[in-house]
Amino acid sequence: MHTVTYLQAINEALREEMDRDERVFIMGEDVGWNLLGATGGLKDRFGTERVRNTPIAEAGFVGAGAGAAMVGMRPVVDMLIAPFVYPAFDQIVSIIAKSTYLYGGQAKMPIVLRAPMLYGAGNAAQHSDRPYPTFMTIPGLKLIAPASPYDAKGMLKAAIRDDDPVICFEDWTLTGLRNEIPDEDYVIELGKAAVKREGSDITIVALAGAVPHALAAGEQLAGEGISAEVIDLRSIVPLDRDTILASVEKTGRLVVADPAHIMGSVASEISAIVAQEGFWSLRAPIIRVATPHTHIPFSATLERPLYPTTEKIVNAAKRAMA
Amino acid sequence: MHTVTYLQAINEALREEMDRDERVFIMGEDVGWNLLGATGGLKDRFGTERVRNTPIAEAGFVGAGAGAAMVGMRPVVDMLIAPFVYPAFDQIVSIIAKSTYLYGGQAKMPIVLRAPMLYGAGNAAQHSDRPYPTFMTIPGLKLIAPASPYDAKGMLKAAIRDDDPVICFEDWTLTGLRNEIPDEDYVIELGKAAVKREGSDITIVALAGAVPHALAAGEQLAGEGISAEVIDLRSIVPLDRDTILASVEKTGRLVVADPAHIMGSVASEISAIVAQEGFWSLRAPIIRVATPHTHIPFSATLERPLYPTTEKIVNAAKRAMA
Amino acid sequence: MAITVSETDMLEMYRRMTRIRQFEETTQALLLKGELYGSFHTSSGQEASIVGSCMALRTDDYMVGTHRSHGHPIGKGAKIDRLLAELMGKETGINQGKGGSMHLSDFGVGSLGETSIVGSGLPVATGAALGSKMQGNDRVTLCFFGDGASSQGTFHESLNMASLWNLPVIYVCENNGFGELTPTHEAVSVPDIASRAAGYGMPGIVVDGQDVLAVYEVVSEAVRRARAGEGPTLVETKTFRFDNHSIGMPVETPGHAEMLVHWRGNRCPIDLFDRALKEFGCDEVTLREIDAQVADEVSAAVEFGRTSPEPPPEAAFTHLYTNPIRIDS
Amino acid sequence: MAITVSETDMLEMYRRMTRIRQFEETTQALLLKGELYGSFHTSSGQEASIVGSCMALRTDDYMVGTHRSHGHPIGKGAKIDRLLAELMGKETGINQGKGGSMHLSDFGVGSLGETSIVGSGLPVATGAALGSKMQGNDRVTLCFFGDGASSQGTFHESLNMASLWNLPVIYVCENNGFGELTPTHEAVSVPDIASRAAGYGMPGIVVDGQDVLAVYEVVSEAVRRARAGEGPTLVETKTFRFDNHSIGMPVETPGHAEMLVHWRGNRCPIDLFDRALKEFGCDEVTLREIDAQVADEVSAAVEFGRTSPEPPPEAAFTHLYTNPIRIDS
Ligand SMILES: Cc1ncc(C[n+]2csc(CCOP(=O)(O)OP(=O)(O)O)c2C)c(N)n1
Ligand SMILES: Cc1ncc(C[n+]2csc(CCOP(=O)(O)OP(=O)(O)O)c2C)c(N)n1
Ligand SMILES: [Mg+2]
Ligand SMILES: [Mg+2]
Repeated sequence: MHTVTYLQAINEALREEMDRDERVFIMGEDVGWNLLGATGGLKDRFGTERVRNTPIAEAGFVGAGAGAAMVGMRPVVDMLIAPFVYPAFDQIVSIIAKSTYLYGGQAKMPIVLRAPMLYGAGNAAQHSDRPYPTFMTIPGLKLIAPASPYDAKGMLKAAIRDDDPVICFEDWTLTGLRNEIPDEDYVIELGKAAVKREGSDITIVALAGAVPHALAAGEQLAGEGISAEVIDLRSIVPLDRDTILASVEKTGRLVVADPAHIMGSVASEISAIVAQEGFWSLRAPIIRVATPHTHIPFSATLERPLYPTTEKIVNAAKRAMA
Repeated sequence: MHTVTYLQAINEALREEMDRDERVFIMGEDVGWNLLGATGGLKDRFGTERVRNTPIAEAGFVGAGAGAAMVGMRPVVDMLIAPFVYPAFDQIVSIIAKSTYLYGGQAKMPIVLRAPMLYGAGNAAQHSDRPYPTFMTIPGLKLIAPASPYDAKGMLKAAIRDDDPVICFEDWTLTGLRNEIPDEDYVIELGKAAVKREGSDITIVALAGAVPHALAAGEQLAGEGISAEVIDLRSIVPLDRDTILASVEKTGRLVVADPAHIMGSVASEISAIVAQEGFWSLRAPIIRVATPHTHIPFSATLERPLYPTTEKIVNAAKRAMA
Repeated sequence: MAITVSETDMLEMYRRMTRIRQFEETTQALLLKGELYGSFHTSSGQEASIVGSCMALRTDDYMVGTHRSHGHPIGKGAKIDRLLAELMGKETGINQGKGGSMHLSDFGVGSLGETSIVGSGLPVATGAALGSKMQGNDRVTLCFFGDGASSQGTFHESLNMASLWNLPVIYVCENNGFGELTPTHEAVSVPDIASRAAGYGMPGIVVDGQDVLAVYEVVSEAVRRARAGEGPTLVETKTFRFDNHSIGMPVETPGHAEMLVHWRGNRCPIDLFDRALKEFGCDEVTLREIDAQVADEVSAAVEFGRTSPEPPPEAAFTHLYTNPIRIDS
Repeated sequence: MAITVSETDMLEMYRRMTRIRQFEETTQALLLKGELYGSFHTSSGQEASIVGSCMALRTDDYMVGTHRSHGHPIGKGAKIDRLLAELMGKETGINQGKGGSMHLSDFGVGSLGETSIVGSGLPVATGAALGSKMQGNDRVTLCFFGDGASSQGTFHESLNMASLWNLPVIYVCENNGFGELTPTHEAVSVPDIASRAAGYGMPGIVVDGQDVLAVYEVVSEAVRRARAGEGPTLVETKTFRFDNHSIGMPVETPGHAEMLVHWRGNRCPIDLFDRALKEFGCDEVTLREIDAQVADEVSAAVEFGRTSPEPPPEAAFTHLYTNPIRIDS
């Protein structure tokens, strides 16, 4: 075992997969320079062909990733910051998500897009999106959002080995986290949520940066005599409805914490699934703790209160228990 | 009163608003040629400056619409077919949705994007999207989906007069519909759902092309002794939660019919709202009748069964009543 | 001609051009009768541009195309039975009925799929070329796109990257004078799209798109360069579509009918090549025999499509992923 | 110089350049002390390019900019107090604290906002020019963008439309040699971005971006053309940023430090203009007085920002729409 940060975990995943499989390569703006801290050392180890700096042309290089994947490469495309996927949106939706289907299985699309989410940092509306709900509406993509160094490494490795397109939403509010992780190769199957804390009174499903808050809330609730089961969703598509439904069957109550805007959120989708499939277990309203349907302002005074916090999750849980 | 089709209603809205306000203009690919049937006669009436054919450059001309709106014009940008919004996605999300906020109210963004949805017509995965749920995740946009000629005209006119960006999702499975509409000018306030049929046993909320099916289902259920209240959502953002919650409070049961893919659908959002705000009224699971999370295939044999139908809505309602 | 073409190759060119034309005429008739459906863009009139380009490639070279998707895979050597079955939405279709008229393909002959979002194929082709380069093989990729598509940002991004990275890719702009109903000069701000190549530091060549040998020569040189590691080329073939933008579309392309008289009468690529072949000494009988063989092929393909089964309902859910996930409705 | 510039205008140029430099040096210091936050890209070194361009405009002309957002509005004539308050996220900020460092603006002086998605401003500027043209006024729009941004598809789409429609727009590419850490020649496949103008049928001009009068002359001619209905121009200013890509970024731009010695030592736009002004007969005292006045302005702006209130929490929800809707959390 050794201890790594979230970014080191990503770096290890990239390095190990590039060592293992020479078809794996990285491209994106300034990936060779380790601008954001996850690609350090890779250019020196693998060279500028496999750690390829691109022009600022997201549609072009994301689409080029798709073409390379179609002919047998396994690109990992670094989007630098999640909202920079938007200029490439058509390539992601029309080409990457649809080609396998459109050509009746002739095209494989083993491509990973890394989409670091930098919110809460005073970068304002154009730079602070957490756009996984936007992509949840697009069939053909797999979406993951690891919330710990351990998961970041294991899930990114699994994504790189998957034959389908995966967008890895990395939550950079978590870059301070450190985990012990195995020294040996490991992968985490996509599509499996993790029960992080067992409980019997209420289920809290959280994802991405909301997970530490949910865990803290579980802790705090325990102190007040409420036994919360905390589930880290980890994977958005496929969505592990079985784990969630089983938990709600046990607890009868559900809070979902999601750092994205509430409208069309993953929290809403989970609510809808449980309101349809788990209705008879429910003993209280399903409460979503998400970011309100407004843009992210620059001012820290304005920005800070918008996201899910431990306190908001605790309050929601108490309301559900009332 | 006079009778119009869905497309004629759109055409009248455009013509009247262009007559009324010379800042209103249309642009898009081949708008001058009336390619899809909604812009007939406009070029002759208003000339090629105000009915402007563009190159095939969606990001460019959608963004140009944004710039024109910023300096006081009121562009109506014709996307031809809804999925062609994807190449313009960044301009829509980063510029159109965010500028008013980003510049603290200095920028107004009175732009309308018309996004005709041509599904069920053998056009396969790249041409058949109904992408309103994708945009529901983006604050700063208003989204409408008129389901009748009357609404199409009144809502499009309201959208053109609104100072905010509105995407008008026109459902071209409805082009066969005809309505009597007033001869005088009228607008329909955005954000108001319409109760199309009153009932007491179950609420059916439907939108876009699912509305006629929901109405037929209401009819059929009545024959079987079930009194269904049918609500046409009409407007997605703002979303008329009050009308929905009031209805569910009365009926205690909810089915939501939505032609979009189920994951992250408007149906899911409505389910989540009701599971949170209307939970104590609910006497049965909320059932979503939507398109499964798969792409739209070319083959009619494969495509036809995917969308919501009267039969599926009836069955869902019966399940909720059981 | 600076290069020589064998008689066998010339006859193969003629055969593929004829195959495209007959395929289009037959399927168009089936569409108008209601036996086919969907948005239907034919390649009639553009056969020389297609076949001249494709014949310059090896079978294991890659090709990416457009919504006007029928001609390209045929030009690249695809068998037409599964293409025709695809137009019918049958299980035996090349895409198992999922792609239809705007998305023919045949990965078996390097046809990596036609994509109907205008301009979306250019980055894909660029990436396929990048893949080949990284794999160290000598395959090249050829990308077809229209004059209309040249206005998309993907054109710019792709050509810049291809030039920077010296990729083995040939961009073939089929300039048929219209993007849907809009004439090219109302959508493109310069007379020749090929002239934009200079802005990327790559050769840009205009060629008569009705002359299959001229196209073949120009594209062959571009392929040679690409394979030799000398980088990308932009080729613009000046051509014309013989049908309306799409078959069954209610609005006619303004001005098209008048222009068609000239193009069909004097600039039909098959007529022109027929005449050229005879000048090279090819006899009438050989050509008419090819016509007849192709006619048989097309009839057999129609029959194949007609007798093929519809896909089973579950097929709507397969191939969404290569490694499937559970899909709930 | 083919055009003559009045002494008043020259001193105004000097004042704005100095204002930008002092604004940047002061705010950068505040950032490093932790009084400011956010991604922070300074305009130091690029003052001549900015001010030479902006001074060629009228106040009622429009301007669109980039993530490197501080210099442009100042160049266009914005007062700096509300800009500085914006960097502090205060209620009195020009964007009421919602935009911050990458999004300065001042609609009052035609600064239609700086946008931090690279390349996203080009279509907006194109549309503003279209709007002016349709309104029949004689305003022009100037769009700043970087060498990095020139690789975005929006560049291509915008220039093609502007040329086709003969729009009154000037595209000013500030080529500072780097896009983030990547040198321009690794991202742009030709030596001069301005050479790409030919592919759109518009003039493309390279100018020394450190020489404010040279920039002013070139942009003035472009403005004259635009205003006269003669269409768009692409201008490339060769310039250099004196700071790292963004302040506080942990990775230094490779090679930048070495180049900076030369650029700061010999090619500082303010030093160069200071010298030129003296050659034109301007006296030292006048210039130092301007320096001092600007220093006072900047201090006052800092004070203004510091004493301004934080925005109230509800402000997070205002300006999402101009016609508000109910927002539920
Ligand atoms: C992104 C996008 N915008 C618009 C369309 C609609 N459309 C289909 S074909 C076409 C014209 C394409 O013109 P060109 O590239 O010249 O090809 P051609 O049809 O002439 O072969 C358009 C606008 C589309 N399919 N995709
Ligand atoms: C679409 C998009 N991609 C990437 C980025 C990250 N980014 C911010 S500035 C920058 C470099 C821009 O280079 P250039 O246009 O030359 O402007 P400069 O910073 O040199 O002034 C990049 C890549 C972004 N903001 N937007
Ligand atoms: Mg064309
Ligand atoms: Mg730069």
